[in-house]
Amino acid sequence: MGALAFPAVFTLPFPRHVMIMIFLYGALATAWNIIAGYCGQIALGQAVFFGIGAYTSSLLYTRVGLTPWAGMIGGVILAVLVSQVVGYPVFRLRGHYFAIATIAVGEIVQALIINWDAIGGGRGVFLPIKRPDSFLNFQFHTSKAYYYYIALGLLLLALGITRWIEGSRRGYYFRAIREDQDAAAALGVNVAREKLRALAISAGLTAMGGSFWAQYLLFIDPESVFPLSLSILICLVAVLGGVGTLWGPLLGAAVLVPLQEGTRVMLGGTGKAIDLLIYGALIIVISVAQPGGLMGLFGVSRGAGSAR
Amino acid sequence: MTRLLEARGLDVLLGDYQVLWEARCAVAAGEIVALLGPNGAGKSTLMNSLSGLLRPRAGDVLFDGHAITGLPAHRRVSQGISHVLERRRLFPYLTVRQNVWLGAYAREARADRETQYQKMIELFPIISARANQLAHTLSGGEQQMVALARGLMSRPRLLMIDEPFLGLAPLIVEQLVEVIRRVNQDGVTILFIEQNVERALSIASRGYILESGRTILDGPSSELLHSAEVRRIFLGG
Amino acid sequence: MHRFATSLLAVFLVFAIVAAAPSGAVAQSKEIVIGVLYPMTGPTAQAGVDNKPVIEIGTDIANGVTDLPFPFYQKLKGMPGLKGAKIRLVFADHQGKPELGQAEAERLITQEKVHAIVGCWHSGVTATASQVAERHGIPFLNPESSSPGLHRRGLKWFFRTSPHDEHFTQAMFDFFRDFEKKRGVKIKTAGLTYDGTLFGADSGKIMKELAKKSGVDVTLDLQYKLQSTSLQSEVQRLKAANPDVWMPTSYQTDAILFVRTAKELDYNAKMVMAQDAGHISPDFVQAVGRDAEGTMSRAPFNTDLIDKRPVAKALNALYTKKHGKELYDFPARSFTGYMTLLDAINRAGSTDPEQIRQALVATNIPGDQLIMTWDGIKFDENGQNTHVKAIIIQLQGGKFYTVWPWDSATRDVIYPIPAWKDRK
Amino acid sequence: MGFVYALIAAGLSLIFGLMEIVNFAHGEFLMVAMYVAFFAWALLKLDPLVSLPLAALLLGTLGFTVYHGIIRRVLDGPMLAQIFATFGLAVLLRSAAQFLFGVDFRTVSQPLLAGRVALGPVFIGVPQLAASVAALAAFVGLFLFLSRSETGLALQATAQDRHAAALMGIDTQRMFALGWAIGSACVGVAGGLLAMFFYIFPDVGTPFALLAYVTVALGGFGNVPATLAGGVLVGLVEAFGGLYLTPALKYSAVFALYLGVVLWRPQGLFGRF
Amino acid sequence: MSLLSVTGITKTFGGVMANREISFDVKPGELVGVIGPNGAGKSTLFDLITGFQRPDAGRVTFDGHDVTGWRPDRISHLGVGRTFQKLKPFAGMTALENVMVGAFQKTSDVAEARAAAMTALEQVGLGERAEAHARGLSTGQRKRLELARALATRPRLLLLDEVTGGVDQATVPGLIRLVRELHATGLALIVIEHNMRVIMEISERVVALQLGQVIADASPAEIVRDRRVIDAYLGETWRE
Repeated sequence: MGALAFPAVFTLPFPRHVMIMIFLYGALATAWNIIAGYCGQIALGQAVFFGIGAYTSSLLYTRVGLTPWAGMIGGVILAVLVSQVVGYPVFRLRGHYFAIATIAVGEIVQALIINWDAIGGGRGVFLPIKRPDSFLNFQFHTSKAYYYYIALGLLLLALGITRWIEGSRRGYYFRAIREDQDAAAALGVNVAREKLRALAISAGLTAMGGSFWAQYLLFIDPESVFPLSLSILICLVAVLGGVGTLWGPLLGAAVLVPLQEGTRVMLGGTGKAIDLLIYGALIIVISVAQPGGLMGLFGVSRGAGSAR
Repeated sequence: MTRLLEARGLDVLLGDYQVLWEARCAVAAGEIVALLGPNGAGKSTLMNSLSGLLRPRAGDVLFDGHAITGLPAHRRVSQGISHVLERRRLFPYLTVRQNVWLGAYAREARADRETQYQKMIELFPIISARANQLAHTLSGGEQQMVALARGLMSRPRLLMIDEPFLGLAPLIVEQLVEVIRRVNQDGVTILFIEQNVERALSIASRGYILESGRTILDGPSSELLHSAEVRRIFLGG
Repeated sequence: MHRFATSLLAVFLVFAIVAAAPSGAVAQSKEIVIGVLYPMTGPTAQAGVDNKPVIEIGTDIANGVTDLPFPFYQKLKGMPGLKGAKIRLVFADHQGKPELGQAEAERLITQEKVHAIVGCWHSGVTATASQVAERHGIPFLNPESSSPGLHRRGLKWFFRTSPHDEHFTQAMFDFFRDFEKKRGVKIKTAGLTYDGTLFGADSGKIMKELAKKSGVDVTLDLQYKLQSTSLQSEVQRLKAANPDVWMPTSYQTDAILFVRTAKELDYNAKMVMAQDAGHISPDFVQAVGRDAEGTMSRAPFNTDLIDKRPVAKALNALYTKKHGKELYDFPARSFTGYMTLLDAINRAGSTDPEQIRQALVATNIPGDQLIMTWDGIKFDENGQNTHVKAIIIQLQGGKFYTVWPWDSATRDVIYPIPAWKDRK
Repeated sequence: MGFVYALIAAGLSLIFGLMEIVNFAHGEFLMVAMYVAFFAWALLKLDPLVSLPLAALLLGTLGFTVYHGIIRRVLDGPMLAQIFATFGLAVLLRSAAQFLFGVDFRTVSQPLLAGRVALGPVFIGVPQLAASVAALAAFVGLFLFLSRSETGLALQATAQDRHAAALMGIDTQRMFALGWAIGSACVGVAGGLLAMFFYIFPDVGTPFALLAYVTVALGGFGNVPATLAGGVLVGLVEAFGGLYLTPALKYSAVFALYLGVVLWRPQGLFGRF
Repeated sequence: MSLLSVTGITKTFGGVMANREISFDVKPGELVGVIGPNGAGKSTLFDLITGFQRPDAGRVTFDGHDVTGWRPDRISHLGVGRTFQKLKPFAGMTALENVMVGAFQKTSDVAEARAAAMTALEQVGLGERAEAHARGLSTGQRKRLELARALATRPRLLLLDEVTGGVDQATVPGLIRLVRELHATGLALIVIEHNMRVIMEISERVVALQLGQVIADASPAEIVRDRRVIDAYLGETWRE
């Protein structure tokens, strides 16, 4: 496995950082793929779960002293709970009404967090640096390799869950719902319940990504972990690679993250936004030329067309 | 008898699915012709290919001797083909008057718009009675009349009507039949789709019968009316 | 699938090779490499775009290309401590995003092999980027972020030359007290407006704490959303509460909209005391300068001091020539921080991080050599400059003038601010 | 503000009604319009109010170009590809603006109209009032165009039944392009009006676009007159939310209103499907 | 004891009465045909029985349970399967996967579901196309696919909406044979069909609808002689 050996070959932190970002965004997009790609529900509020994950583990760590690993699990639980409470009414909507409703939920949650003084409000949370490196504290300052492997683990977990879903009854139900809700219901699929389950899985994985992020950056605030732009970026990564396929979201991350980092590194210091100019143009070109996502280039096509 | 419209060898796909196989039909100027066949036989698909809403994968459509196979729908209107879709398909949130008025949107038809509109009011008094009502508030029969008027506004040479009597009460059906005859007498050739065999053949002079995407039978109404084959197709036994 | 996996691996590898290669030449001992990390794109890109030229001027001074004829700067000419080593700058863009700040800091340190980092303007980005520097043991000089929490994280490698919001806010209340004495007016109630960012929320919090200490009653406490599409209701509420002083904390966007809305809704604040940022940016002054007449702000620097301070005047000439703009608060702070770093490197006589750090700790720059009105630069154990001094400035006739402390003042305070109907 | 929101949203609604595409670059169109107004003022000394036709024209051209250059090519693609394409366009326009105009905040100072009027205890700024009136007028104009003119009727017809419209002799492709042009022109007018009192910079469109999506969905996608109601409602909730809640939550109030409405009526207030 | 009993159900869409006080029963193992011209309300009737629409009035009882207003999936679990007039294949999934969705109602084991689905596919004669994507199948094959999907849920009552509509002439006899075979296994069926020949051939009883009302409920032999039915379909001269 090339991915495992990568840190040994590339000892510089920056390529490792890019790989970590690829893994993280790959995992987030894979999580989104479960609800959107397989289950066909185009939710644009993933940042809510990401933020919940980040805040739960961070607050449990700074206030209670709980290891971020346990906090991560706490975040997953909370995110799943929130996903069920929010999902239940919102899943009644279809199409653009649904997508906009998820955006609305995301914006409301972000505003509430900003105004919630007890958890720092707009000031966010600083996580204290603890030395030496400790697995328990989820902090590694001497080498990025640890973060690398944790992110890789997260990605593999997301891919594994997706793989498992693909191969189980659940996956068949999800895809049936994406293709035709009525036909699925006629075959005895409890559409509302399955959608909630898909969202729960997606939310849980996304929350883990949030906890990882908080430990990686050691600083979180509502602007950086709850923004709409994150929800949209997650969606873009998956769509770019190809939704409804196991590897598509990862491929999207593997292309988009280096592209973003690369153009910024090479052109970003000019203050002229040339990097974003190229980035925007590329997105348009890809969506016109390869509307089913880059996976189409490999002859793998999944019915993105039916995810309407 | 000159052939106003002729279609031959039409293979038509809807999405990935083939619906017509070498379908054909021909209409002479001045005729009333019925397209018959059970549900799903491909009647509407055939008509949509004639009006240009669908592009056949193979085959030709000729109008007045010219090939129009590749022409988009809006250009065929200018040539004199009018098509009233199944279930009327009025613009639901436009008024009756606006609906009818739009029937003469094509450049060629605009000059005579006012006179043609007056003619339509004569033919369908309902139009002036309901002129400012939104189309979706009309009853089925009223909608069908407005749809016919809209279709006639472009002063077509060929009027194609998809299931004009669908879901209508017998009294309304009779009125409509009367109108269709009058329109025909005014020189408009008519092709229509109908499920009720006898009703269809009592209006039409000839009929085509489609089954499972193929034209399997055609002939004068009197012949078809007593055909055992027709009975087999529609009633079984 | 196999073909796919192979291709994916290929993409990774090609990328990794590209990313691993340092973009510049390999660092030589004769070169001092400094990473400059600012927002160059995004909503606050102006800060980075305006700071870049002043950093370049500072570099030119040290590299002997440009002359600033004052002892402190002469001393740095040609970096004698390192026997004429040349300074090379590496600029990076963080777009105002903490995660990019972290990534770029990491890249600067490990790939560009910078010996020190200057940045990042946004407090949130400074927070993450400085942690990276801490991990790698690279000096991080922060010339401008004002979030008070930043220097309290127990970082060894973090140095801040600028005052932070507590200093600044304290100055406001000190001013109120002085002003009450001087003019015999009462400033008893305050109305606060601030946005939900780290900067806004911090400022709001400190203002409330200090108001309590100083016996000022906060009668209106409004947090609003960054980049609001309308601020009508906010201004209506200010108008209804009508506090003795309105104390806004805003970025440029909302600051501009606040003034315009206040004008439209005829809100006549008697006194406006802003927390820097948006309210003193050139955009703000250019856009609504006349309408914002009488707006006061805390600041570490003001353009009218340029004429009072020869150092500032000389630098301003260079800056205007290079960038076509007058020197103002952001580049002034950026320059001060940057030169402090260069001074430390020069004294360290080495690019070794630990030696630079020790030199920074020992920094003691006298106030008269600065373009700022501070008492000088000297760091405490947290890396915070203790010799800072904030000034209070006021917009008069479309320009900011220093009005406090009284001894630095170039103009007298306008109070109360004339009502809209009485203007012009 | 409600009327301005409504006008911004009207363009979005029109485009959606025609071809069920949500233009995620709508906010950037608004930004471009504001720059048009600004440069007309800065270079030609034209007040935004005077340069409105110019803004409308240029934006209309932009919309037309975007339709033919991009949208037509993804029209038959999956919904996600459409979102993706317009999102890319948003990034492109925003960064192009920064590339060309820089990041400075621009404002049109000393507009033709200034001051305020008192309506009882409430003051309204004259520019805002003028913007509202002009937005309302533009809206009425749009409405009249759609319901009275031949082309407007053809547009409506295309939106309501694309196939039936084609059978009237209406070139639906042309109508789509026209829809983009007109929808964008609406944003052009709205941008020109906003420029009278709002600051201008490359990222200015985003918060407005977000409100526009909510406005459109609130009224019901594709129903242009209902967008007006949606816009006014959003404006009111924003204003009263700001007055009686903490202002930080006033947009949350708008979003909550949207959620409440669509959960009660999944097709929006006046949705037609 | 009837398996399904429909009592006085009425459904109105925007002023149009699609179903008007429809009542009829289906006994276990019975095969009932439903006929009527386009727009007579046949598909609405199916939607009301299977829970896709909620009746304005009236009751639907299946196997002793009052299922009026139940969700479709619950009704499916009780043993009511259906196909749709407007075909609703899971286009992006293979034929086998389509049918497995149905089979999962009785098992959560993938291998078991696959086996059951394969059996159902073979039953409808689609065994060879198991791995083909549903969007690549012909209309007739998709009809069979929907049938197999419904069969895989092991229903006790199967509602077939237009079995032969739009299907290649050549495949009609095969479909008829299939329906007969299913009936022979003891399954109760309600079949909407336009092809009168087919309906007469297979039905034990025929319910005729017109304009939302039941106009006849009798044996096929009686139906072809029913004046109102002939009027509705062929016209008066066909009366014998």
